[in-house]
Formats: sequence, structure tokens, C-alpha cells
Amino acid sequence: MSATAHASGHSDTLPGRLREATGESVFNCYQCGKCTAGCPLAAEMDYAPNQIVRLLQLGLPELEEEALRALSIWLCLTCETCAARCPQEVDLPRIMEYLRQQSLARGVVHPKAKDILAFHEAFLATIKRGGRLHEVGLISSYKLKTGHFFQDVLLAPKLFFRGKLKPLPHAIPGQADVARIFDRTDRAPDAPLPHGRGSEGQGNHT
Amino acid sequence: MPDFEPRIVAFVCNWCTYAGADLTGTSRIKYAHNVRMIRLPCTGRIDFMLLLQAFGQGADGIIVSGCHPGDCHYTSGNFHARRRWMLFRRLLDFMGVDLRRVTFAWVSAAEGAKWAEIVNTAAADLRKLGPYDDFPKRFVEKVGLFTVHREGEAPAEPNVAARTQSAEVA
Amino acid sequence: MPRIGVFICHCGENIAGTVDCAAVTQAAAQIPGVVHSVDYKYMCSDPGQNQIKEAIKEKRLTGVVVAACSPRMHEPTFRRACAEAGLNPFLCEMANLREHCSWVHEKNGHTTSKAIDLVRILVEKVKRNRPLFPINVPVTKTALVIGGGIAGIQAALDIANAGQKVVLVEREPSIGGHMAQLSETFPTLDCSQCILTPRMVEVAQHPNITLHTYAELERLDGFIGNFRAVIRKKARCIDEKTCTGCGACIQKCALKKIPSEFNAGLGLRTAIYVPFPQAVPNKPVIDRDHCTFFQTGRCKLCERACPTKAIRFDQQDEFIEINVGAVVAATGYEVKGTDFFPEYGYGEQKDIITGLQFERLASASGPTQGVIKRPSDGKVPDTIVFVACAGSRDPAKGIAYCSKICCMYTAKHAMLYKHKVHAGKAYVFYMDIRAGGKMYEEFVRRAIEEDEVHYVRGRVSRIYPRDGQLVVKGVDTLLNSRPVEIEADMVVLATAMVAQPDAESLAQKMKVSYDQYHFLAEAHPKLRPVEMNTAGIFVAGACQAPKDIPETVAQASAAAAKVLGLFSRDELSREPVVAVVNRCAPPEFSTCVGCFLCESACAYQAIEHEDIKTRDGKLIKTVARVNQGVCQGCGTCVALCRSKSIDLQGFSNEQIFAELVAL
Amino acid sequence: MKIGFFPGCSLEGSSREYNESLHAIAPLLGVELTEVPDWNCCGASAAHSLNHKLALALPARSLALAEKSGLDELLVPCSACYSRLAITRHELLENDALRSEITKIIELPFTGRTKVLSVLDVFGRCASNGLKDKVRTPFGQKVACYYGCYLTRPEKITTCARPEDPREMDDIVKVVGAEPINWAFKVECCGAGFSVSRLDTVAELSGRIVHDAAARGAQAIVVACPMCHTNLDLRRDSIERTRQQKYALPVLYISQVIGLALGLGERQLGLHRHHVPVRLGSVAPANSVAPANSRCPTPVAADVPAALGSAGASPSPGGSPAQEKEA
Ligand SMILES: Cc1cc2nc3c(=O)[nH]c(=O)nc-3n(C[C@H](O)[C@H](O)[C@H](O)COP(=O)(O)OP(=O)(O)OC[C@H]3O[C@@H](n4cnc5c(N)ncnc54)[C@H](O)[C@@H]3O)c2cc1C
Ligand SMILES: Cc1cc2nc3c(=O)[nH]c(=O)nc-3n(C[C@H](O)[C@H](O)[C@H](O)COP(=O)(O)OP(=O)(O)OC[C@H]3O[C@@H](n4cnc5c(N)ncnc54)[C@H](O)[C@@H]3O)c2cc1C
Ligand code: SF4
Ligand code: SF4
Ligand code: SF4
Ligand code: SF4
Ligand code: SF4
Ligand code: SF4
Ligand code: SF4
Ligand code: SF4
Repeated sequence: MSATAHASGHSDTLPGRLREATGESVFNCYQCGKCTAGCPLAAEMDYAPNQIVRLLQLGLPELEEEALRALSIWLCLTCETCAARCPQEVDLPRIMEYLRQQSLARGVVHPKAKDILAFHEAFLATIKRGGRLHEVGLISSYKLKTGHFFQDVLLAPKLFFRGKLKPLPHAIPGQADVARIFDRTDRAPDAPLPHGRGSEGQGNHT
Repeated sequence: MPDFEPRIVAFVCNWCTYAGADLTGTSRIKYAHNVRMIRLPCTGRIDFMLLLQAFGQGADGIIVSGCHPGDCHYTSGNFHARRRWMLFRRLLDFMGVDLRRVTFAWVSAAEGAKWAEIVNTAAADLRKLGPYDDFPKRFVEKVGLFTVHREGEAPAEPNVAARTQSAEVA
Repeated sequence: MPRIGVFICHCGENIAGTVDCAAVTQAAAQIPGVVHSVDYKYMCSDPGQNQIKEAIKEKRLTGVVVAACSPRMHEPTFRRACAEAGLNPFLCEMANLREHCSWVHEKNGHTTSKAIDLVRILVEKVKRNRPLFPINVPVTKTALVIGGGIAGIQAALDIANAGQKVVLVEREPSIGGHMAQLSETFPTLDCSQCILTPRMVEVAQHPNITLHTYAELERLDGFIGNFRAVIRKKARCIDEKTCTGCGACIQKCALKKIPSEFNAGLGLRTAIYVPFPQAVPNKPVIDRDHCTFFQTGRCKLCERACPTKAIRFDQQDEFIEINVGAVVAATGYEVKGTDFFPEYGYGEQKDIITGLQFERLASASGPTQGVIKRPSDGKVPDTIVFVACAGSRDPAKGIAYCSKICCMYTAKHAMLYKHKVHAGKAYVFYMDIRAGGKMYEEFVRRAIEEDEVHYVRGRVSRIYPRDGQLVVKGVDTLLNSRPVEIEADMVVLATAMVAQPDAESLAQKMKVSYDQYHFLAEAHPKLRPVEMNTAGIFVAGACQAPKDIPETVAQASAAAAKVLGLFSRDELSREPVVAVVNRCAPPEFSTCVGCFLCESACAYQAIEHEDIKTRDGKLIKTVARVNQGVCQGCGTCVALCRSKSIDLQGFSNEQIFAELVAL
Repeated sequence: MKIGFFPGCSLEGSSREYNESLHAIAPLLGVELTEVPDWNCCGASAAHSLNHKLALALPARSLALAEKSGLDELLVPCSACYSRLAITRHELLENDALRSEITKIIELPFTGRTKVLSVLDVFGRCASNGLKDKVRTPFGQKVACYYGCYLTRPEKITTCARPEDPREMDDIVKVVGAEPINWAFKVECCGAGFSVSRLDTVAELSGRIVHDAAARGAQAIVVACPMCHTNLDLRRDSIERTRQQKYALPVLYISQVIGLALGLGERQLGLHRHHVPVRLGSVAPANSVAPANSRCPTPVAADVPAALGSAGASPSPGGSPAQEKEA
């Protein structure tokens, strides 16, 4: 197991690394549930927002792993409703963001999140290619990735006939600069992980 | 110098650390004999000239200890002491005083074992540092505002309390 | 020349087992100024003490060092012995050979030489000790009680019943405080007014109590035993002596739509009004901010109605100056309003009310005669939601503490509702149920088990109106954190208990401390819970921290006991370990340069300003002066004074430097 | 008033009408918009979801470019872009280490001198500064101002005074003659970025918003964000499918509302590009929600000023109920 050079003792846990990377402590949460009560997506989540935090509070690696494998972290829309109302000022969307990145790096993304991930990836790919979003390009590459060819197909003509779709992409002059930004930020988003990238390893990581 | 025994002066407050050190005694916990305690009402009373004076008198190290933050018998004396120490520390440093020789600690009346540990640690550290021979003694003469009369001499100036009683204002 | 006696104690084997006492005795005899040096088996025994007394007389000792146990143990013993032999007790010091030496070191040469050092240090100190005399201050045996809620009432009655005088000052037109507003009280559900109003009447009639209502503290000077208070009696516009309280004026007043403070805004009152029927005193007051006459110069309907001609439109605020020996602060609390909650609609929803408003709805004397009706349309709610911890335990809203009483009163409210609306549904959203108290947990369980109040564990995120109802968006964290939406007819927020808005300025007037939430700060959280760090000022009730009635009353009686303890003597005697500012001959008068750094450091406000004047009254300089009645002897000021003008008796600079030199 | 302009990708594509209407009204309001040269996509929720550094670096590049062009203020009409840019600026200003890391990545200097403004900031200024005098045809409709997530949260960045019930947009539309209603969903999330990947979620969330606005008698919803617009307008069919109910009320950008009041034409403002037709004059609000549990007050015909005819709608108040449009 590759030990991380700069990770100090207690920061070797998921909550520890989370705090190092984001300044957010899961221990501030007192499990009141107010976040969940206001979260627009809570009903669809496999773990309610407060439960995601709870999974990280007990110091049990298998529960931390569960948080990384949750669908919830991919459903969070960063609408900030929870953070705005949390009595303990826990920045849940920031925690969710960190967990998504870790989940991705560890290759434990929830199967049902694949579409969302595909969309995000397709989105970023078009930006990397052109500097700006090209909607037609995005939709088609998303469809290619997910295979949802017919979903939403009815929307495109609506857009097209209202003059809202530009069929051809065009890149901005600084496209190369933008692409470089992608390359430079593409390394492990935060602290390197105990398990190698994409590890499908179950549980007992610390 | 293997058998060097440092001289340590401890300035302690009456309510927490002095009582804590009493507890060390009642609990029969043994610690290094090197320390001599000066009892004060509160660490707030500590004028940092006293530290200079102590070094000037040949102390090799100093411990300042009082109540934990928030527990001061006098509400906020220890807070003032700490704040003053922050300022004074820079001055001492500037003057070339070896700050490793000053230990700041909080020992409550219930922390007998902690007191022993603090003394032992300070003694061990100071043994390593060796005697504080190069303390610039002239500082005391220069900045020390007090001349202490040696035994037998008449007091150089009347005592403060006495003065208060005698001076009637015009 | 000093003549010091040194007495070394063996404490049986406790000291002698480790320290060579004979060697210490010999070494002590060599210290210049020591004229007598002996050792003895048990110094604190009668023969031991007698040795000291005899030596003082025979050798004409000017100072004594007892080298024995900790001064925290026997300093009073030996000082008393010295005093009995005619030596000022403050000329006696103890070297701690037991706790700080024999018990903590091994038997060897180092230990004995440390013992010798300890003796030498104290000898050098005692040589510079000065006779000190206890400080006596006279005591004015009248107490000022500020605030006439249950806390102030209880304290005033306890003091008055013990035969001492009390001046009770209440800001509102009537005493009674919040307790007068409550319907029934947990955990017994007895009627609040039934138990309170007899006490209010007792206060009004007590020969030892002077009551000033509609009055506030304007100024407070002085110190323990000797305060001088100025009280502002606000103009009631009524001659209290002439008014019979018949109420004819109130009937006539044309302004009838002013929200009633007593009914927490749910009822209405007139411009000339008595806050509630059982008010003490039962005399009306004119609300100048609303009264037509004061706003437009016309009306005076009330004056015409008054059979005794008691109305005085031209009355002015009156200032009363009194001398008191002690002060009890009992100014109570406020609750946060519903406008404190953006997520619950910024207070714009009429059917979202506070717990205090619910008390008025549930009270038989309230605006609805005790029928629970919602404010918007008077409908009796079929579904009611209570939200606990509203604003409390919410650092994001600046209130991190638990308000302590709301768990209990929420259970009470839910119970009262269920008793009145049998078919109704009551929900309580809570985080934890805090019911620590005699019969408290049982009370809450009764609400759940017998009255079937639905407790849901989770905070409420939002409340918004929909189709004449309120949608309460909460969560049940015990049900897999499932979001729960309840459509309620009315919502009661158990809003946080907070300090009075003027608590900070009142504290500043009294020169006492307050905490970050503006609750008044007791001197010690456990051992001095009713004293404040300014001697002679005591605290009782919810102005110190959220508390319920039993606790309030207990604290009020404790404060009264403290006041009575103070009043049990004609003079106060204090240890003379206090700071003094030096004085010297003209033209200096004092080396104090008037920087008042000492003032800023003193937590007790013991530093005063003293003008030094010539005989013909010309100001020469202003220097610091220590009020010895107030000073606690911490010495913080001494350490700060750059001109070394202030010193601490018993721990003077000279003494401490001498101790250092003796090392 | 000279202000920098960051249109964002949506305004170049699916939300052209927002762009068009902004540009149409700007000169009338005395606002001169200077587009940031070579700006790039802010990364939106995709970057934010997957890569924190990227989510900062992408907006930082555009901010740095704005700064380079000497712009002191930058109008960012899309709420999502506004949020990304404002948060990036905030984070970089708070954290020196992060700032130097990001400036290295983008190879451009960043000092934070360019302030990020939302449309509400800019129109709010106009509203208190002579907008009223320029109104030619007051927008006499009951409107539900919808703010969504990003205009108000997080509070410390948007400095919104009443984050749970904001008033900024309401105050602006009042100046142009509209009557903002009091409603409960001003800041509820519409499903935002899920509009492609999770349609059902979006329909559910947006449906609640449209329903509440309609139930309280709104004749139109006003938005300031392309995503909100997409979810409430373009996805109306799936909303109606989910809720088993038809809703007539159109969704207008705030710039379009102002434009109509200033007397601009429908085409100029891009109203024809909407999915839910904007037939303001003819909307029959009483029927804008299916009758069942409708408690909304029945509006009087006189509420609808004839002037609205200029928006290109049929002038007859009792005209054909718009709900039938898609049927
Ligand atoms: C909704 C609710 C329900 C409750 N139910 C119960 C219950 O069932 N059982 C129970 O035990 N407790 C209950 N309590 C708690 C109870 O109200 C308090 O414990 C009690 O009232 C505290 O009394 P007090 O005298 O300290 O304060 P208060 O009642 O607040 O009295 C303070 C008095 O001081 C006066 N005052 C304030 N400032 C000044 C000033 N500057 N100068 C002069 N006068 C001033 C005020 O006008 C007031 O008359 C309840 C509280 C609430 C909010
Ligand atoms: C585990 C634990 C931890 C605690 N921690 C804290 C804390 O951190 N902070 C805090 O504030 N409180 C704490 N407490 C509570 C605290 O101990 C009590 O509040 C406090 O000791 C009560 O004091 P008391 O004098 O009423 O009773 P006690 O301490 O019980 O004293 C009663 C005395 O009366 C004597 N006595 C009994 N019967 C008779 C009789 N018939 N005749 C003569 N004498 C008799 C007993 O011998 C005893 O000396 C703690 C309690 C426990 C159990
Ligand atoms: S609202 Fe905050 S404290 Fe409450 S459960 Fe959610 S994250 Fe935890
Ligand atoms: S930010 Fe995410 S977790 Fe928080 S309320 Fe919005 S969707 Fe839910
Ligand atoms: S004076 Fe102290 S040391 Fe001496 S016998 Fe008494 S208790 Fe022991
Ligand atoms: S003068 Fe004032 S108080 Fe008297 S009746 Fe008129 S309004 Fe009422
Ligand atoms: S009418 Fe006169 S006597 Fe009667 S209550 Fe009013 S002021 Fe008093
Ligand atoms: S007493 Fe209960 S309801 Fe009140 S703040 Fe404390 S826990 Fe919350
Ligand atoms: S006593 Fe000292 S600190 Fe106080 S005012 Fe005088 S000079 Fe200043
Ligand atoms: S000794 Fe302490 S209490 Fe006395 S005046 Fe100085 S600072 Fe104040």
C-alpha cells in the first residue's frame, strides 16, 4: 500500500483528508436533519444528506466506503439549500463535491450515477475542445455515451425551430489555453489516495 | 557537564498551581528537587521584570504557571498575564534572552501529577541546555527598577504601604 | 533591625523523615536578622504554638517564619497564634517544607538544601512585611432589587421578611414579569397566576418594601455596602396617590387597537391602560407614544372620565436617589420573535406564533379565554406543529446554547392543546428532549404516552403557506431520515430565550460582567452562582441564564440569603491584601502618571480617579486610587503599572524581589 | 454605465432570447455592455462536480481576462455562471495560496479588481435611477418572481438581504408596473443542471414551482437564469405530464419584462423563441390552473391593461385559454 508522504497520522482517515482539503469537519454536524428536510433531492437519494455525513462520523472505514459508493453524492445539485439553513454551518455541498471526486478517483461510482457522470464528462469534453459549450455536440456525445438515443429527442426540434440550437461548433481563440487548464488540473484532484486510482477494493481502507 | 543541576524558579498563583503542587505533595508524587516556588495571588501579578530579576539572580530556568484559561480566581488575571507575555516575549527575544528557559503552563488545583511532569520536563530540558551563564546580567541593573537591600542594610526607600499612610497631600 | 524567629516543624516523620531538620534549624540561625531558630515535632499542636507565642514575647520578634506544611493548611492557625502574642498576623509567613519538599523528594542532601532555601526565601520576605490591618467598611442595610418578575419578587420578599429594607424597581407598569403571562406551569400544570398574584400583592403591601414600577435604574455608584443608586420613575401621567384604580378612564379611551404587550401582541389594549387585570399596582399608565393627546394635543377623554381627577398630562420623569448596601439584579429574559426566522417566513405568517404567544392563547385570562384559536381567522387548529429548539442550539443564528425550558414548555403546550382539542393532532419536531428535573421526564412521557403527542426527531427546514394551511417541511431522522411534510393549521415555535435587549447597558451601569450572549455573568459557575464579580451585587433568575421557575426561585432565595449575610454585620471586614497607589511628598504627590492602565486591567473596577488639589482647590494632577472595598488583591494592576506606582500589600514588589535575591 | 459582459454559453445557444433582450434594452437603460474578449465556459456543475481546481480555474481565466480589459464590473446574466464566477472570485481573494496556484494554472494575473454583478444588481441600479420614467407600457401583470438557487445562495457571497424571501427582483418588476405576488417557491431548486440527465427529477421539482405560482394567481413567472427558464418553460410538457395538469403561465426573463415595459417588440425581445407562448394580454389567469383545488383570487379583466397589446398579444381579455396551446 502506497503510504502518502505528506499525510500525517489522523489526516489519514477520510474525514481527516476531507478537512485538510476543504476545511469542513464532519464532526460539526449534530444530525438534526435540517439539511435533509430542505433538500430537493432527499426523497430520491439512497442516503439522506445528513446520513452521508453520519457515515463519516463513526470512524469506520466500511461506512466511509459506503459514502463514496452512494448515489446521493451524485444527485446533489449544489443548490446550497442545506448549507444556507444548517444550524452548525456545515457546508454539505462542499463535502458532497469532495466525496464525488474521491469516489471517482477510487472508481467506486454508483452504477446509477453513470448517466450523470457521463453527462458531466461529455460537458467537460466539449469545453475542452472548444472553450465554450456546444449544446448539440454535448447532447450527441452524451447520447453516445449513455445510449439514451431517444430520450429527449423530441426536445431538439423544439429548440432547433426556435433558433436556439447552433448546429456547428466553433472554438474560441483561446481554446488551447483552456485545454491547457484542463491538462493542468487533471491530476489527482486532492490528496493522493491510499488505494491506487480506480481501485475497486472493498472496505478496510484507512 | 553531566552532574549539572539547574536552578529553577517557579512563579505560581495561589489558587490553582500552588494548590496543585500541594496536591502533588499529598499524593506523594516525586519530582525533581530543582524548583523553588514563589507564591503570588495570581499570574496576573507577574511583572515580567521579575523574570529578568530571577535570571539575574542566577536562575537557569523559569516556570510560570497559573489557572487554566477561564478558571482564573480573579476572572481574567491569567488572561492579562498571557497577553503581556506575548508582548514581553518579543522584547526578551530581542534582548537575547534564551526563551527556551521559560515554561508557561496551566496547572489546576487538581493536577498534582501534571505539576510533577512539568517540573521534571523543565529540569530535564535545562540539564541539556546547561547553566545559564551567558545571561546578560547588566540588563537587570539597567532595566531593574528595584534595588533590593541586602540583609542588614537599611531599606533604600520607604515601603510603598508605609508611604501611603504617611504622605498627606498638601 | 529585623528580629526574625524561625520555627521548623517535623510533622512527625512527614518532614523529618526526609529533611534533616536540625541542619535546617542551624542554617536558619545563620541567616542575618534571624534571632531565634528552633525545631519541634508538631508545630501546630498547642505546645508548638505556645513555643511561638513565648518566643515572640521573649525575643521581641518582628517577624515569624513557620517552616511546616502548606500555608493553605495552617497559615490561619499560626497567624492567629502570632496575633494572640501581640504580633501583627501579617508578619507571619510559612515555608512549605512538607507538600513542596519532603513529600515530593527523596531523602538526600538536595532535599535538605532545598528546605534551607525555602526558609531563606521566606525569611527575606518576612523581613519586608509590614503590619496590615483588616479593612472595615460600613454597610447600608437596604437592598435594591432590579426587576419585578418572580425572581425579583422572591428575593424582595425573602429579604423583607427577614426584617431588612428593600427597594424594588420594575420597568413595566406592573410587577409579575413573564410568569404572569403563563397559562399553566410544568411539571404540575398549576395555574401560574394563582400562585403568583398573592405574592405580587404581598410585595405591594409589605412594610419593608418600597415598590417603584414604571421605573428604571439610571445610575449606580459606590461599592459593596455603600452604593448610591439613582432611579428614574417614568411619568405615568397618573397621580398614583389619588387614583383609585376604578378604570373609568380606560373605558373611555378612544384608542382601543394597540397591540397588548402582556398578550404578546395577540390582544389589544387602550392608550391608557393597566397591563392585566391583576396588575400590581392596579393603577393605569398612559402610553405617550400612542395617546391621541400626546400625538395631536387633543382628546383628554380619560381626564374627563376620571372621578378623582387623578390624571396628570404634565407629569415629568422623577429621579429618586437612594443609598443601598446591596443590589440584586433580576431583570429576566426575552424570547426571540418569529421574525428571527427567514426559513419560517420572516414572521409574516400570522399562524406561526411563539411559545409565549401560545401561553396567552391557552390562558383563561388571555385574548381567547383559553380557547386555542389561530390568529389569522380564529379557527381551532385540527393539526398543530410545535418546533423545538427554534433559534436555540443554532450557532449559525448566533445562539449556540440550549434555552433549557422549551423542551418542557413544548410538552406542556402540546398537552394543553390535546386537553382542549381532543381530536386534534399535535406534532413536535425536536432534536433532543431535555427534561432533567424532578418529575420532568415523567411529564414529557405523559405527553407522549397518554396524550399521544407525535414527537418527530428532526429539525424543520422550512414552513410556507399553501391553501390556508402551513406546510412544515421536516425530517424524521429515526425513520431513515425521511423527509416529512405536515400540513398544519398553526405552528408554534419554541423560540430561544435571550437576554433583555438592554442587558448590556444595564450591566455597564452596574459595572458587572456579562457573557457573550449578554446574560449577566456570575462570579463562579459552580461555587458562587449568585454573586457577581463586583462585590455586593447579586444575580437571580433568567437574567443570568435561561431557567425555569423552580430554579429561578431557588436562586432568588439564595441571592436574598447572600444579601442578608452581608446585612448581618454593621461593618464589613476584609483581608488587607489589596493594591495601593503610592503617595509621596509634594511636588510629586504620587509617582502615578495617571495613565490608568491599571484601570483597564482591573476586572473588578476597583481603580478610581483621584484629583489631587492644592489647598485652594486647584487641580494638580489626577492619579489612580484603589477602592479597598472593591479590590480583590489579584495584583494584575501592579504588573501593568510602568511607573511602579501601584503595589500589592502582602505581595509587594520589594517582597518578591527579596525572595528572588534569597535564592 | 459601462459594464463588462460575460454572456455564458447558454446565452449563445438555448437562451439566445435572454441575450437578445438584454442587448435590446441595455442602450435604453444607458448601459453599455462590453463583452469580455475570448471568455470561456465557467465549467458549470460539471466541473464543480468532478474537479474542484478546474471549477476554479475556468472562471478564473474569464475573470482575469475581464481584468485585463480594464473592466471594473462584470455583468453575468446567467445565475449559474454568476455563482461560479462570484464564488471563484471570493475563494481566490480569501486564500492566497490558492490564488497563486490558480494564477499559475491559467497563466494570467488575477487581483480580483473586477466585481461580479448579477442582473438584479444591474437592473436594481437602473430601477432606482430613472427606469420608472422610461416605462411606456407598464407590465400590468401579476408575476411570480423566481430566483432559484444561485442568485441568493450562498448568502455570504451574494450578500442577499433576505435569502429565504428575496425582494430584489420583485422591486425591479414593480418599477415597470408588474405586480409581484407573494409565493412560497422563490428560492426552491428547479433541478438545475439535471435537465438532461434526470428528467423526472426536474419535472417533479419544477412542477411544484409552476404549480404554486399558478395556484396563487400569477400570470407569468419571471426568471433571471437560462437553466431556470429551460426547466420551467422548455420542460413544461413533462411537468404537465408529471402533475397531470396543464399550466398556461409563460416564463419570461426579467430583461424581457423590462423590454416590454419599455415598449420593445416581441421579436426584438425573442419572445417567439419560448416554448410556452407568451400571450400576456389573453391569459385568463382564473383558468391558469385546473379548477380542482384552485383558491386563487379571480382577477378582474381590468387588471390587464390594454397596453399589453403592444406585446403582440390578442387584446381581448377573455381570449382563448392558453392552456389549449399544446393540445
Ligand atoms: C413560553 C414559556 C413558557 C414557560 N413555561 C414555564 C413553566 O410552565 N414552568 C416554569 O417553571 N417556567 C416556565 N417558563 C419560564 C419562566 O417564564 C421563567 O423561568 C421565569 O419567568 C423567570 O423569571 P425572572 O423573574 O427571572 O424573569 P422575568 O419573568 O422575565 O422577569 C423580569 C422582570 O424584570 C423586569 N425588567 C427587565 N429589565 C429591567 C430593567 N432594566 N429595569 C427594571 N426592570 C426590568 C421585567 O419587566 C420583568 O418584570 C416559561 C417560559 C416561556 C418563555
Ligand atoms: C459521576 C458523577 C459525576 C459528577 N460530575 C459533576 C460535574 O462534573 N459537575 C457538577 O457540577 N456536578 C457533578 N456531579 C454532581 C455532584 O456530585 C452533585 O451535584 C453534588 O455533589 C451534590 O452535593 P450534595 O452536597 O447535595 O450531596 P453529596 O455530595 O452527596 O453530599 C451529601 C453528604 O451528606 C452526608 N450524609 C448523608 N446522609 C447523612 C445523614 N443521615 N447524616 C449525616 N450526614 C449524611 C454524606 O455522607 C455526604 O457527605 C457528578 C455526580 C456524579 C455521580
Ligand atoms: S443541517 Fe447541518 S447539522 Fe443538521 S444534520 Fe444537516 S449537516 Fe448536520
Ligand atoms: S446542496 Fe445538495 S444536499 Fe444540499 S440541499 Fe441542495 S441538493 Fe440537497
Ligand atoms: S504544622 Fe503542619 S507540618 Fe507541622 S505538624 Fe502541623 S500539620 Fe504537620
Ligand atoms: S387622552 Fe390619550 S389616554 Fe386619554 S382617552 Fe385620549 S387617547 Fe386615551
Ligand atoms: S379613572 Fe381616574 S381613578 Fe379611575 S383608574 Fe383612571 S385615573 Fe385612576
Ligand atoms: S430546552 Fe429543548 S427545545 Fe429548548 S433549546 Fe434546549 S433542547 Fe431545544
Ligand atoms: S497607578 Fe500606574 S498604571 Fe495606574 S494610573 Fe497610575 S501610573 Fe498608570
Ligand atoms: S489588585 Fe486586582 S482587584 Fe485590586 S485594584 Fe489591582 S487589579 Fe483591581
